[in-house]
Amino acid sequence: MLRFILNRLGQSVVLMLIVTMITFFLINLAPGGPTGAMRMEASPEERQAIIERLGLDQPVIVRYGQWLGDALQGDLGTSFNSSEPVIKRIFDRLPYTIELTVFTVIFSVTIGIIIGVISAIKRGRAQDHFINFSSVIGLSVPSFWLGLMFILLFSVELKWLPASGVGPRGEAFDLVTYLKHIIMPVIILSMTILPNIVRFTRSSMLEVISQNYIRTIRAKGAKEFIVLYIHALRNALIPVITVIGVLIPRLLSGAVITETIFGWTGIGSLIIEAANSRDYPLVMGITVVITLVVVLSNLVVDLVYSKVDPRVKNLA
Amino acid sequence: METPANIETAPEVEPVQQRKVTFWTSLHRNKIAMLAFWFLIVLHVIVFIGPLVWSYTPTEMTTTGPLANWSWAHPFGTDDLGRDVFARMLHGGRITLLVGLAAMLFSLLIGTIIGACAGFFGKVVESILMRVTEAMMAIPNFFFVLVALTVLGTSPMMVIIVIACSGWMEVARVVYGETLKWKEYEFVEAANAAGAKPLRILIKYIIPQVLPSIIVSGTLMIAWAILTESAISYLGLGIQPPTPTWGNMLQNAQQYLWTAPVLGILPGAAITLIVLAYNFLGDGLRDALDPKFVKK
Amino acid sequence: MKTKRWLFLIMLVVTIGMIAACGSNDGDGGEQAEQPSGETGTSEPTQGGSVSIPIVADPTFNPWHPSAYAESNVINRVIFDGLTKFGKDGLPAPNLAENWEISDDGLVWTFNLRDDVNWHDGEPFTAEDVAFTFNEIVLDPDLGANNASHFSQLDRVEVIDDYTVDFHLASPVAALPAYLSFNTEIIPEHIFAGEDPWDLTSFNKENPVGTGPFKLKEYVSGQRVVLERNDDYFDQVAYLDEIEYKVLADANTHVAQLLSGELDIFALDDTSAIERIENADDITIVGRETPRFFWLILNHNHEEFQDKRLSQAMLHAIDRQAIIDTVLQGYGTIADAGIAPILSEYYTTDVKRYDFDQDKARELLAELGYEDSNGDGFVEKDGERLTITFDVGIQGDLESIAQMIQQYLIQVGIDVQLETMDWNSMIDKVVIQRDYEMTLNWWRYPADPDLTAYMHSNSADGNNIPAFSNEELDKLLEAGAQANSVEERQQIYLEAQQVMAEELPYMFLWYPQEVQVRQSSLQGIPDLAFGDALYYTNEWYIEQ
Amino acid sequence: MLSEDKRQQEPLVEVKHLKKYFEVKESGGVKRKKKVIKAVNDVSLTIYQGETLGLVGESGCGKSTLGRNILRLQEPTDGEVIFHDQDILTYNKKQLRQIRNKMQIIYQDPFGSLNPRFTIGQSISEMFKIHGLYTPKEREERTKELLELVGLDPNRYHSYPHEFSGGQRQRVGIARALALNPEFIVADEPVSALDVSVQSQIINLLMKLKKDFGLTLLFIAHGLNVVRHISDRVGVMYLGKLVEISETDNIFDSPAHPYTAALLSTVPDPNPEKRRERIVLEGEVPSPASPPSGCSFRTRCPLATERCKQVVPELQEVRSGHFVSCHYPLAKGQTLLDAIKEKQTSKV
Amino acid sequence: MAKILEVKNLVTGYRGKDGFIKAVDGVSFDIEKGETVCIVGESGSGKSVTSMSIMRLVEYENGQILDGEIIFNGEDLTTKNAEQMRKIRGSKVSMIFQEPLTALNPVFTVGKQISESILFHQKMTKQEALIKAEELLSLVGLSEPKTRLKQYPHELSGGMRQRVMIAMALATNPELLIADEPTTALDVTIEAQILELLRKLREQNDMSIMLITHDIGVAVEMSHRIIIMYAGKVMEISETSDIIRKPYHPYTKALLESVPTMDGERGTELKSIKGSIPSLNQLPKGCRFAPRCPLATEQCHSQEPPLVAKDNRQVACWHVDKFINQADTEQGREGDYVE
Repeated sequence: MLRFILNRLGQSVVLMLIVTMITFFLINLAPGGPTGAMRMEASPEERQAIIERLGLDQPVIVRYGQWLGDALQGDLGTSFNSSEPVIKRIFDRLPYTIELTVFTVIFSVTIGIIIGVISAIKRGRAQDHFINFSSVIGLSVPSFWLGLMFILLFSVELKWLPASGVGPRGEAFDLVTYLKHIIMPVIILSMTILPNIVRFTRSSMLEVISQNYIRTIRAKGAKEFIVLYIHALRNALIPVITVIGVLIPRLLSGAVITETIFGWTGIGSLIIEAANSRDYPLVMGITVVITLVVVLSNLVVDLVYSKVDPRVKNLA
Repeated sequence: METPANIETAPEVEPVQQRKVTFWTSLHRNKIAMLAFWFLIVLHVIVFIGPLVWSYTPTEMTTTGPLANWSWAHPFGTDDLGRDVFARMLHGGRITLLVGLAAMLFSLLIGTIIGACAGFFGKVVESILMRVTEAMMAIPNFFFVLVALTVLGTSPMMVIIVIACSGWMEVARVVYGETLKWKEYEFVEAANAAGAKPLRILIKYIIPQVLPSIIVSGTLMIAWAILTESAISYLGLGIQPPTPTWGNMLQNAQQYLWTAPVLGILPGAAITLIVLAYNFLGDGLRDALDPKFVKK
Repeated sequence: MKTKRWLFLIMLVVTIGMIAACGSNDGDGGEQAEQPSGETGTSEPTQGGSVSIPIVADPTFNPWHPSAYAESNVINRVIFDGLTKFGKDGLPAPNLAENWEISDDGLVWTFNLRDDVNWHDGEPFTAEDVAFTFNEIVLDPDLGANNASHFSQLDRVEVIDDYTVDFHLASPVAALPAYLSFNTEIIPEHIFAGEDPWDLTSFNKENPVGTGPFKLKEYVSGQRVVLERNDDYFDQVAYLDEIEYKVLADANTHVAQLLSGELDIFALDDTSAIERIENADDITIVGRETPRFFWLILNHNHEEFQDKRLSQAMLHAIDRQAIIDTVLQGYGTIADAGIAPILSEYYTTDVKRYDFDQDKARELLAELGYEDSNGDGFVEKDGERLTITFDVGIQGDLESIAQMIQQYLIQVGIDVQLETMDWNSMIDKVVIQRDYEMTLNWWRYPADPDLTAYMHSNSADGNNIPAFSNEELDKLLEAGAQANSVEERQQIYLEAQQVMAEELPYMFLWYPQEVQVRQSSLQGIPDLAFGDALYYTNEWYIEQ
Repeated sequence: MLSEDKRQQEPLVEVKHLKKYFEVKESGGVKRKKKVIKAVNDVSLTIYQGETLGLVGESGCGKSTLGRNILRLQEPTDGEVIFHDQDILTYNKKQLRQIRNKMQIIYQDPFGSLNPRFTIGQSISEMFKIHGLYTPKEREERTKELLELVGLDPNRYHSYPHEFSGGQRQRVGIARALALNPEFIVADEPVSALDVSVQSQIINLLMKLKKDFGLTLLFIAHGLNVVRHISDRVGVMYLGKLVEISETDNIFDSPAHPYTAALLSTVPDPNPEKRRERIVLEGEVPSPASPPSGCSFRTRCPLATERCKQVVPELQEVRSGHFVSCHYPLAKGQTLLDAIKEKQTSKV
Repeated sequence: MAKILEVKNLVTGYRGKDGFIKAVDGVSFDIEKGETVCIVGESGSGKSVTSMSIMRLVEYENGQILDGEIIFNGEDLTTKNAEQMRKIRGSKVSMIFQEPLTALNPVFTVGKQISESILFHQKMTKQEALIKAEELLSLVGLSEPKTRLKQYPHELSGGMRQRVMIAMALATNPELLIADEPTTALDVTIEAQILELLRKLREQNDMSIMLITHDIGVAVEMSHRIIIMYAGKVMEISETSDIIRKPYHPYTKALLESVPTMDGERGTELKSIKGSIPSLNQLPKGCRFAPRCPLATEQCHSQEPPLVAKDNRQVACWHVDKFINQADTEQGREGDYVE
């Protein structure tokens, strides 16, 4: 088990190295500079002072070396924009994104599986067609557009839900208010993965239903309920787990938009700020952390998978 | 007794019905996919011919003034700067579709080459290419697009390249998987046994088998590229005005959601419809190719 | 739109008439553009309540920090104090400095400081703090502090006694008190001494110590900043319990939350939603003058753009009023020179004006030799089309304005190629590289008519982005900076404005008004732009 | 008699100590442990000019792998394959391509062995194209001749594989293998996927072509009856090893290896008159990833002793032309049942 | 002997795009208590569909019994509702399938799957069911049954899996065991083991076996009677010994002769049947074997021969008499030679 995890993490290091190289050279070779040095009124001397202060007068390759050296020691540098450690800035925001995505995953997986199973069982009937059609629509509607419409309807017209923000935290935390804040972002973010889960569950279920062992179970005289919900579903859900792993990067992509629409101050809105203000250390830091999140969540998915599917050798 | 020759020349009782139902007949049976197909044809014709016919240009400020309502002269009214929305929809559609098509073609090209080479040549080539693919997949593509466009600028060409560069991995994986699968087929080995060179095997034996999957990926890619373009436009990072695209029209319109909702509804609906059509077509093609297709 | 403007004017007249007649306000929301709601509120100010203000990003609690932008300014000017502040009459008013005097040669300014000011941590405020702020931070070239360029003529600040400082200048700067009121807050020496002022995150990001009417209570990155009343404030203690700044990046959200009552006051950047807000019951919209002007420039480093007639032709070609009406919803005044109406002492319309007259524009172009000889709709000279690349950064309304300008210029035959780019790239290309032909932007400046930084030929590698050079204007600007009395300066700047309008260092477009929106229950707001009203948060209160 | 003749025949292919090891990653993908599977484990055999050598064994015994490695369609791990006095394992890729026309392969799966996007004409004439033979017109003519030769209507030149039945497709596969006039053909279970009623057609065709063209055939199959029918000599494989090889009649009438004997006894035969004494082997074939020590068959062998556990038996000639790798080969005429009884009595 | 199963004029179809495709078209036969009956046929002959129809499993796979009766122990299964049928399946009639890997649920242990099939039909605790399962596993000859119970199908070899399948089928002492090509996917040596096991179990448990196979050799070794099917029709039903000695149908004969035997002359041309098996949606008119039959006449091409009794067997051929006579006089001549 431990060896497997270490092994996977080892592979991830290589992967992360490629990712950081791509990102670092991409952002550093582009025109423009950190916003601090890019104020319109700043004099050339002021600009120079800031550039030197930030060490941007050195060649890119040297800076990458330095960055990598620091990063390997766990130091992701200091944000240009706020002079705070990048780690702090990210961890200020990351919980919100995790909160949002975890809720979304829970919501999408539960709802998605239920709908997908219904669709598969009612194959070819009206319910199935409706679900199929809806999920393609779900895939096709731009989520930002839908988000705006939601705000327009539920916040502006009906005034049921707050248009944005994460709601009060700490002492002022209040569950009802919190749920009111999170419900629209979760639904909108779900639109980016829910249709996939529905479609995948459906096809997985259909695939399983056509398997020989389902015939065997029927031949043994099992009730149809047991056939579908004990035997078929159990098998059908195994591939769904891997799909969740695949969908995580997509979910994080969707989070950028969702967080922007709903003022959900997570990592998604931070990357926009970081990219816009050319906060190189912050961009790099977010890239590293996000990639790590993806890698780790895939690892978790694999571990879960190996627990659920006996065909995968149990991790000793 | 019959001679061997006339036994075999005598018509066989049957040619085994091996999925003789081809691609097109199967697609034809899928009503939604066909509807989507024709809708797309019509839409593309309108969008590519329309601007040649329609009298207004998308950037000129008409004398009608801003935010005018529906009229014969301006079937969709005018926008905040008094420009003809119909003309903008036509031109915007053209750009949007071009971006979608070009990004799709470009990412298919990258994805196919990388996937096919990794799958076919194996070994070091495979390791390197698939590691890069995995690395790219681990970056949520929107993060990549966002950072890349922020720093590289937003000319249409750049938008196309960046979208393509962020989306080829899925294609590469599909092609890689398919290549691995087909590589094991005996007809490929037979070609090898006949002494065919690797490149010939790849191009004549493997790529043609993978092509249907590529086509399916292609249709779904367009849908994805259009959505991505409009999403980055929503964040103000897409193709910039004055060039209209449905995405930046929508972005511009969100300020007017309350006062002139039609400005937002039109491009939003257009994007949704076209993405929907491409998705339905892609699904149809996929089902036509393999009724038991499970992935995605 | 036309009718709307008429309605607006009628309303304005009626409202002013009513105020004049009864001296009271019926509290009707909507378009009470110049209605001085603050002073004439019907109720007495009461203690308590909280106000919500949107900011678009996380702030830095240090006014000099290179990363402190607009979102920080609106907080810092509440937490901290400058020597002066923006007066309700538009002139610099006393703040930490009770009064000031200038030496005859104009090179030494003496400020007498209040002796009853304590920092939020209880330490007394003294002249050392002032000297430290300027000598160690503003004047340190390695730090690149914000707005340091305003003090390029400052040699040093000398402590005379605990409550007196002298500012020693290299050359006279009449605008010094105005500069000192513009994001120039004093920070505590007892905390910063010996520290790297930019890396001191315990102050800059966590626990700022100021002298202002409110002090920091809570800061949650990406969420909000909550300030609480400073009961030890040297001036009148504030009525409000708290001011909450919400971090909300999206302008649409600001509007939505304003409408839902979650936000109380801010300056509306995006005027397109104004109609919607007008329809709401409890929201007041007011237009406020600000020391800002929008401009279009041609790069004077390019020889073909140096002839003023080209600029004049362009100004004639552009229907500025139409743009104001369309994009700014009418909240703006056509600009003739750089000095905005808010500087009422100096503002004048008695200069050369450029009406929307495209025939005139074509004439001027023809004078320059640009004529449409091949009938393609574009003008040529020596067979070469007049093609101008138009670089615009993406910010606020600039894109929309640029698109309209492009269309107007195309109408007179100038082939304008609009290139929009993100702000950062624009700064790099236009401001740093000076690699542009035409661009569009605005200046916001301290409340003083001294525009040396923007137009003087000495500033050509600074904020004189068009690289304009005119000896006459240079001389006038120098004289204005050295003149000591308002009367003297009025005369000089009148003349300067005439030169500006004639020579067009910038193609002046308009002076935008700030569209201030707020809940009608919020009272005590002085008739100032939102940013300036923040100097008076101690006077704000919620009507019960 | 027959064996004497064979002896004097020219060897066409000589396989010496051929080994093919696969490294396999454990399935499941989570815990990757590499295992070495010895699919072909030190096999030596000779194929004489003009003969049909049958190769039998249960699934996973390495017979197909052996066939492919002889043709170098897979790269053998070790060993020699002498073809026309040259070790083709030392050939570079170009040389290899050039001798491809002399050695060909026929596949089991008539569905998978034809490019679904080529017409059958293209599939066959592709062979000429690859070697740059003939003009396009000649190619078509030659292809049509080949189609006729294998009993297909040449007019179906432009038909696609899916338009044919399994048997017909197998004929196309045979035509393709014949196109370049090979000397040596590996037929890898060519009839296993076919229905019985079609199977015999293909067997007949193969026998006829072999005779007409003087081909040398390595016929791989698991159907013992088919192998017996078509082969001149037969080799038996078990777990990557060649355990017995001899003339067909020797193998079938008096098998020397206990495995062969047991195998033969269990074949269901519709001929009720010749019911043999059935010996059902116990257990299953061990995984080639962890073969037993000593003789690989010992775990299931009714005759196995301690010696079998310790010593790997070598392939040795027990009778003229009859090679067996067993410590206790059956004598001529001795049945396995006899041997078992003998063993039991000797123990007692 | 009493008849345990009687199939009368069974017609089963699968839904195609233009209505039903009849995979089994008017099949009648019976099985007696304690008897092993083999259905032999090539692909597409309808032998599997017949078994699936008896189990009424076709309905779950896009098929339907269109006509006929399936009388099991005197009750017509075609009239049973789903719940009644469920109670019969796996308790009185059990079935084992061809691919033992895919026929077992990969995510449940062997123990769970066997005990489950007991619990579907008998009231007992899970513990008791597991004990019973263990007994069953040793009954089918699996070593270490206790360990096996906790294993998953993929951890077993092909032969072991098939034994598990058999154990599962035997869980409730069925009266009839339907084995659908139980050894096709297995190697010869394992096939022999499984066949041996089936034989043993039939004797021990006194059940009837309906064995479906394409290998006539297996059929001969295992069965009392053989049913020869071709393209959805029964061609011939006969005692095994009779059919081997003397087939009454040209197809049976051809089938027997096209297989090389273990003791025949080697290297000779095999007798073979020309052409190939018709697909179900392109069936010839008349006798389905007619296009490949050397005896076919005009009548064969136009009219379908009924299955008629003849000398203690049943044959569907217009020319039985002629065929028998011919066969008597000269062995093999009428066989059709291809190349």
